[in-house]
Amino acid sequence: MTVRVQAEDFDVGAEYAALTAGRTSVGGVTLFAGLVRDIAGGEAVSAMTLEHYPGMTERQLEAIEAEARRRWPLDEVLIVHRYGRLEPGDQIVLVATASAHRDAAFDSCRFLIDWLKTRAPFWKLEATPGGERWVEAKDSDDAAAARWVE
Amino acid sequence: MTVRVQAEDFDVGAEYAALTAGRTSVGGVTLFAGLVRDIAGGEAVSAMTLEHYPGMTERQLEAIEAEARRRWPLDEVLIVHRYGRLEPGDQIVLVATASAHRDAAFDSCRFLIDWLKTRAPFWKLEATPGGERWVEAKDSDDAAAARWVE
Amino acid sequence: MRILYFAWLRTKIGVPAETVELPAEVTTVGALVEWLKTRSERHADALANSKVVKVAVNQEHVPYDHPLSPGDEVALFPPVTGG
Amino acid sequence: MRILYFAWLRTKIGVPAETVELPAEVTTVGALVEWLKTRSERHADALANSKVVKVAVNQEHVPYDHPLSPGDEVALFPPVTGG
Repeated sequence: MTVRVQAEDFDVGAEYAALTAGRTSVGGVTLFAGLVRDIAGGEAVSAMTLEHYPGMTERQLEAIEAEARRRWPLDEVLIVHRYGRLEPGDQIVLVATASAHRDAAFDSCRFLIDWLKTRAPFWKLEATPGGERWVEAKDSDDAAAARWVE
Repeated sequence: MTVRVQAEDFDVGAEYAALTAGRTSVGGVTLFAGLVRDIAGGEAVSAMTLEHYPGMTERQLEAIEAEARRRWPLDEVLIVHRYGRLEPGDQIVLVATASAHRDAAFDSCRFLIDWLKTRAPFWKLEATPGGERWVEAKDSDDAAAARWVE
Repeated sequence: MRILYFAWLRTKIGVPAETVELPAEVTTVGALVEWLKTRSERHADALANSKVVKVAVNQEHVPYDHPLSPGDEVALFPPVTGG
Repeated sequence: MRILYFAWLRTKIGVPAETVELPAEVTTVGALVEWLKTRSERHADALANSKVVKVAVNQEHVPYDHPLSPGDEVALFPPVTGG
């Protein structure tokens, strides 16, 4: 299972080790971890709560994984995304790809996070000194995803 | 110290943890690990020996790190490169960047590995059934590095 | 038909889900959103700007001209902000 | 002047380093490479194709028109293949 949606934290070192264990065909692993920042839009953030759409989330992440595997020759793909209440410094998401070739590993990893950001049904609620606010979608995320439209 | 040249293996999980420990300003970490493949240019590879130019290697890697920090707003940069005898599946190189922003983390990480591949004085000697052979530089690596020329 | 709401659509409308009986003339996602607006002031307020009301049918993103079938699971939500 | 060799330049020439007394007219990296070719058949063979002979002076990559100064540390090597 290479797509996981969970409340629990994840261990980047263990996930990386699992991606490469016993493999001698992998030339490169690219990994991206997203974390909760203590500031957003100029305001202090004390906590972030991630809501998601159970069922659709897994389905969309699996579709994103399948699309990455269709586009690049990948030995392994991993997507782990958390939901629930998180604090600054906490890990939110991990995407990683292993391939014989570095370009494939880099491009596919960036594709995963760019597409995930515009397709996976997650919503962030930030707690700030001014109260709670739902994070607004960014045009820059749409632009990043648009790079990958075939 | 964020540049290391060593014969010993490295622990990706521990390095990742050190990059993010105690930080709440980091929004994303991108990490690339290069490994020894058991096949290259269609031939089986039983071992790879990395020669380098002590002194110049550290100097060039530090220059590459400085250039990355000049170009992108980075919280942390890490480059670890091994030398000596390695076997298929062994780790060769680790580059990682931590930034408030995902684009900066991705671009700078790829810049590090692309520039390293054309500037850091390392040479690979592969052991194959046909004997030992020095790996030839690839035009594709020059092209990858050329993307980053300002 | 089962309708799910997420994020600020859920908090504005006040319920995470509701089951509705659609009039026969409501056959597309766009028509459904228009019809839902008539259910209450909260619905009307939450759904006022359709640019920020996204729709999934059976857990797939769909455009407003997507047809509805009996038994569809329909979800309304703002643009996603994960990752 | 101290000259270092790496990778197949080292194995072809047969030594990892040597100290040479440069004639007065050898004032650039390019002239040095040409002059080194005259030292032995091994040197001539190793340095035959200057496209694949890269040079660093004082641990910095330099082009063939780079000037040499007394005390420089000069290294000759093939295109790098790390990473």
